[in-house]
Amino acid sequence: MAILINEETRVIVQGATGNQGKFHMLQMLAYGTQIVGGISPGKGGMKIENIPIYDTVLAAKEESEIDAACLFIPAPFAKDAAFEAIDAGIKLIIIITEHIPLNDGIDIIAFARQKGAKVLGPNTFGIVSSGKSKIGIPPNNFFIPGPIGVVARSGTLTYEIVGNLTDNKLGQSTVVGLGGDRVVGLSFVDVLEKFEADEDTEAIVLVGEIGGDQEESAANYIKNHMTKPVVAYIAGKSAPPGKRMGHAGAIIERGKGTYEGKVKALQMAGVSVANLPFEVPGLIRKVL
Amino acid sequence: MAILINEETRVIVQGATGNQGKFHMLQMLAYGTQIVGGISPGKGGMKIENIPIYDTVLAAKEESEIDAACLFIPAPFAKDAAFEAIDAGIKLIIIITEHIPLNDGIDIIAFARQKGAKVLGPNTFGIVSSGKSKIGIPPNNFFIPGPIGVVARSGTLTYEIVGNLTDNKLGQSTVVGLGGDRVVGLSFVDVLEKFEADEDTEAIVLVGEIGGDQEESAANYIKNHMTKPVVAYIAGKSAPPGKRMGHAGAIIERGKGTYEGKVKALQMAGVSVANLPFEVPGLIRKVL
Amino acid sequence: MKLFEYMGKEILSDYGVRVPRGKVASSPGEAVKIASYLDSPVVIKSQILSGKRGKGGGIAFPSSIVETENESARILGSIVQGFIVDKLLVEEKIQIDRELYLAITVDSTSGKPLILASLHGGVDIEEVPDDYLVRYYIDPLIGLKSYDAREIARKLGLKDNIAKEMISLLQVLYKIFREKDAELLEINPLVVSGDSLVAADAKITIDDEALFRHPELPYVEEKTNAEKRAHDAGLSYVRLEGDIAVMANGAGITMGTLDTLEYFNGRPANFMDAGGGTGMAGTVEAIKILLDSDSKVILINIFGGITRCDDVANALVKVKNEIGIPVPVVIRLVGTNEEIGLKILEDNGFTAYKTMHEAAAQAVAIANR
Amino acid sequence: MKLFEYMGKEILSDYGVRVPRGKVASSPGEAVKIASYLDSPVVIKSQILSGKRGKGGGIAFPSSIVETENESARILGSIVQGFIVDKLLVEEKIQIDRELYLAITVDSTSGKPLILASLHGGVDIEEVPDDYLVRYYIDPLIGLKSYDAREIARKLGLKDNIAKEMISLLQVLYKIFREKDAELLEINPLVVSGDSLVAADAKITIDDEALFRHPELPYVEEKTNAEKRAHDAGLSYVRLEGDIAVMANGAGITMGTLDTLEYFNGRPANFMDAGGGTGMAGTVEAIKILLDSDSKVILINIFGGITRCDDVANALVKVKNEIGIPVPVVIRLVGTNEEIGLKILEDNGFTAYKTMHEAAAQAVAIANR
Repeated sequence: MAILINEETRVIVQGATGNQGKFHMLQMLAYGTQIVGGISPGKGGMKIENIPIYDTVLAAKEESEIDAACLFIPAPFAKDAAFEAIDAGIKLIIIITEHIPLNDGIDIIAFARQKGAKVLGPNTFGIVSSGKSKIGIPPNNFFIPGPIGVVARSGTLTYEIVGNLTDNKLGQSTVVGLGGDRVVGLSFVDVLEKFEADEDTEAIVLVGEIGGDQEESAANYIKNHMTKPVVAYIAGKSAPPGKRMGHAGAIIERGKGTYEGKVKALQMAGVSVANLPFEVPGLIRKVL
Repeated sequence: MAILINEETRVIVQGATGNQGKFHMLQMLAYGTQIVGGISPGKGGMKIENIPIYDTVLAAKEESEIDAACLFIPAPFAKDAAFEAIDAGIKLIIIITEHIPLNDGIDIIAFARQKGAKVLGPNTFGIVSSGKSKIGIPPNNFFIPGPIGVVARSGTLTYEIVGNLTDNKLGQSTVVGLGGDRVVGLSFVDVLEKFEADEDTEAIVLVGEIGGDQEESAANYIKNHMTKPVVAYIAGKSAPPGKRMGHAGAIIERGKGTYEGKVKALQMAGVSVANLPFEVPGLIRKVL
Repeated sequence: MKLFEYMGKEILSDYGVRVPRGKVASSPGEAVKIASYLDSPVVIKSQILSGKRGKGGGIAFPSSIVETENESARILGSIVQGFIVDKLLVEEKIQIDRELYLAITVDSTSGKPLILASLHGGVDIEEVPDDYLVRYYIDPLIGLKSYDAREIARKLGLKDNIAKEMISLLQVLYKIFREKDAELLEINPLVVSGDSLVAADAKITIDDEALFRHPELPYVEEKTNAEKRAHDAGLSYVRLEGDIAVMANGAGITMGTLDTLEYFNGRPANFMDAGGGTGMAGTVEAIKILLDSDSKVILINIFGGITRCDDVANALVKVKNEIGIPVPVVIRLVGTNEEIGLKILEDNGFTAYKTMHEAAAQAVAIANR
Repeated sequence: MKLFEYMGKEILSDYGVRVPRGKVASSPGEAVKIASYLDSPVVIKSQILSGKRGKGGGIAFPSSIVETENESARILGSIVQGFIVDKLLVEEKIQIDRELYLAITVDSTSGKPLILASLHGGVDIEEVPDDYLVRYYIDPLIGLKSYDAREIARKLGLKDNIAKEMISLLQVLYKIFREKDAELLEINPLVVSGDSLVAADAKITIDDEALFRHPELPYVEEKTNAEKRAHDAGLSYVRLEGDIAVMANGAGITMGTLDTLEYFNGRPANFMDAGGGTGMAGTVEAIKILLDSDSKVILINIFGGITRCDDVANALVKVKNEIGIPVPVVIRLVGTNEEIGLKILEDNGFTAYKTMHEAAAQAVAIANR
């Protein structure tokens, strides 16, 4: 088991002939992901290492069922591509693209909700069910199968923590990136719910950051609904208010979304909060 | 029993202080309909015969549950009012208003589908569950309770036929007006399905007219899914092609929606089709 | 409201759709001027609210200025498909590599805008086999997005530049369709001309119910005088070919009344729906319009709901007293305020029937006398 | 991108929102000219990208032309809330019957546009008790309809003409919010002036990511030189106050690196996210920007995923060879092409750490030496 994706998940890559899209599509293929097609308007009919390229999502759908779409579409066109995938009935949309306008982001999320699709991102590294399937951009060699679920807002920090876990022989069931934008699809709560229900997950690492109130909601959920132990790390303790730290969401505004508030809420919910990323494996060992 | 509405259905009237709206709201009240409020922007706080008037649908909802909304809103503003009712979570919308622009009509229907609301109309006379509740404009004294379900596209013709039924002591469980516009909410099939499931309905009268393919779809549904007998009357036998007969939908275009096609389809489905409205009660007697 | 081809093309052009260069002319002189200005071979097209103008002699391809003048003179004032031609569209003759078909309309069954497209244009769309016709539904709350357009272009099998042209064109046409409240927007043929798509014809019908929000549109009067009078009075009137003038209250029951007449071998002279809440004044006007049709008998069929029987009776008496009613009137009058209405009729020498079929049979009997 | 008040008001005015008559001035002379033209008592408002200008002496209410000149001269060139004032907005003083608050923003939790409105405006919205604040969420795919506006006006308790004004205003403001890709549109105070609503202030922030589709908007540069250089190179840079220059690859890990420094009592000089796919050239530029900050030590923390370790090593060597690196560099380098990167570093006299906390501790040790 794993959450959201597994070895049977059929994936299309939108923007499959661009540099990034092509590179990562082949990386996913190498990881073992079931790539059933690439979408690239005007390039329909060509092949990339035996992966058929289609002009439209519906064209791909004529030849295969599709469970998930992974977007490497330049920001100005990402909304159209996301709508295309959602409208075609695809239920999991992973939007790697950064710098999507906020209005486009909220439209995508609203349309996805209307059609019952789940969205990771925008601005996510993707999702990995270790040893089974990877949709997104993390390097292939970081992940080992195991009982730890990881859910995070940002990429490299997650690799850092997953790397620490792997070095300590703590494998991961699924690693989920929610995305760094101010408005994203799935929330910590949505993913925690799935980890709680997943029989292969025994403990969860939550990698949060300053800004917004997702971590606070997660704390509330953990307190009231979770039986599995959760360890957290929150980035941005040292960030001054009013300064946006790279991510559109990572900003302390009007006293909201502070490090202290998040940590306090999590601790009150029984979550062990690591001071530094490298402390995470130790805390996990304690709660397992 | 009855379909769609009964004595417990709580109704608001949108456009309650206009001439038509006020008159028919009081008629409904007199019929026994549970009118919980009228909506009239800017008139919130006043009362009409003890019915409270509200500025907005949400204001009414703060004081009562609402099951259905009946619109007497002038055509240019009807879309906004219908959206308001649908957005407020009301699940049955009865749009009496005529002459609503087609684009507004299709938007209303699409929004209702998205939110899981049912729409009768635009341009419907409404719906009557005899002796229980009336939402719309038919005169109060035409209907008597009984085992006949009636579903129709147009108003006065329905009164004519219901009058004939009543004169022949054939009472009606529910009489439903779908609306005369080119695009309307519920279809014959939607309503037939409910009559088939309604234990108080023993036979159904379908009052159709030329144009569109609703009657053909109904015939198909009757053939494959209905056990109860259906009698039909179709108006417009004498109408020449290309001429719109009052209703926006009542037009034979490009050889489609003809009288002959509809009658043939219905007869193939085992429906008795009356040549003239006054023949309906006799045909019903035969199948009961 | 149907728009003339030249009006439709003006709208298309305003939105950036490619149409042949051209202008409208009301005289042979103007046509010649336009042809000279265009400085290219031209087409002359009669501007009438009907298709199939070619077969009716309403389109010409003059090969010289003299021929332009002669052909214009021939077509102007002539009758094409039953319409008198008073305007011509003179436009450049474009290179035609292929003729496509493209239309946007509303599908009643799904309640959605529907795109119809085919590589086989130029003919009546009814003649195109279903296999060659792409049908694509649009969610009206989302609109036609570029991915929809890409999918339509793909289904048509278009490639490269023509595919790109089609993708842009579809988005613009959908925008026009919605912004102008069109019921139908049809381009047939849509011409592949080199690397471009050109709208060689344009048939746009605007939703009558939405005209109030389009003061920017030209007004095209298609109604007869009687239809116009009826429309202004809130009535719905269609002229037919028989000799029994008919009025009823409601579209369905009016159709039913006509059907009943035909059932008894009568021939209705018109469809007249005197509506739900027409009132006295409207009913008076309705009866006056019926009188103008020179029928042998008038049949009034009222099942009063909103309509009050006394209003109808009073209207009839009023017309009788004001201008007289030279033909027999057969009335069926039941419903709201029935007794009062019947009393008024009786006092003024009219008799009324209880049922629709009795009244219809009587009207037919009088007409066939 | 924050817009100056006068720019915001220009947009509002373009959409038909009522704002006080006025113009922007860059000199006392211009201010006097505008005041004379307005021919009414005026307000002079410093144009800076910050609120609370009143407290900082950035707003004046001159009672004569001479005072207008003097006050303009005083404010221009002065420092208000940390900003040098180089522009004034001179506008008519309007009648103030009541001050409301109105804002549109995006709520991250629900992912929806959010209207905030209060009868208690004029103060910082944080000070308004929750009971006096109306919050109303909008479905972005449907937009703000007039019934939404009616509901907001009702919740505010507005009546009659002011309710009507509010209902129109809300629809226009939402249109602006979406069409201009605003992140925040705040009017505080929104003034009830007789029977009208007047936007007495305007705070509009445009979504940076959407600027590419708004060539019509003025450009307001708010970044420092270093921030601008970083932005142009695709980097994300924020100046902080410490003495340890930091670079990492990814927003989260960069924050984590700063936190780790502070954990060891170090003081980071900046936030520098050298991104995911920045490449050699971007990394070179990042290091150069770090060098310009006069820090005591540079900490580079790379966990290579998309980022290749050899690229980072090569970039460092390139900068060293080109312009020299006068301060110690502490590097942590793991991930993609790690061995190649480490070899390059070794060959050029750098040593690298395996873990982030070791590297951070070492950087702090050097800075605190």
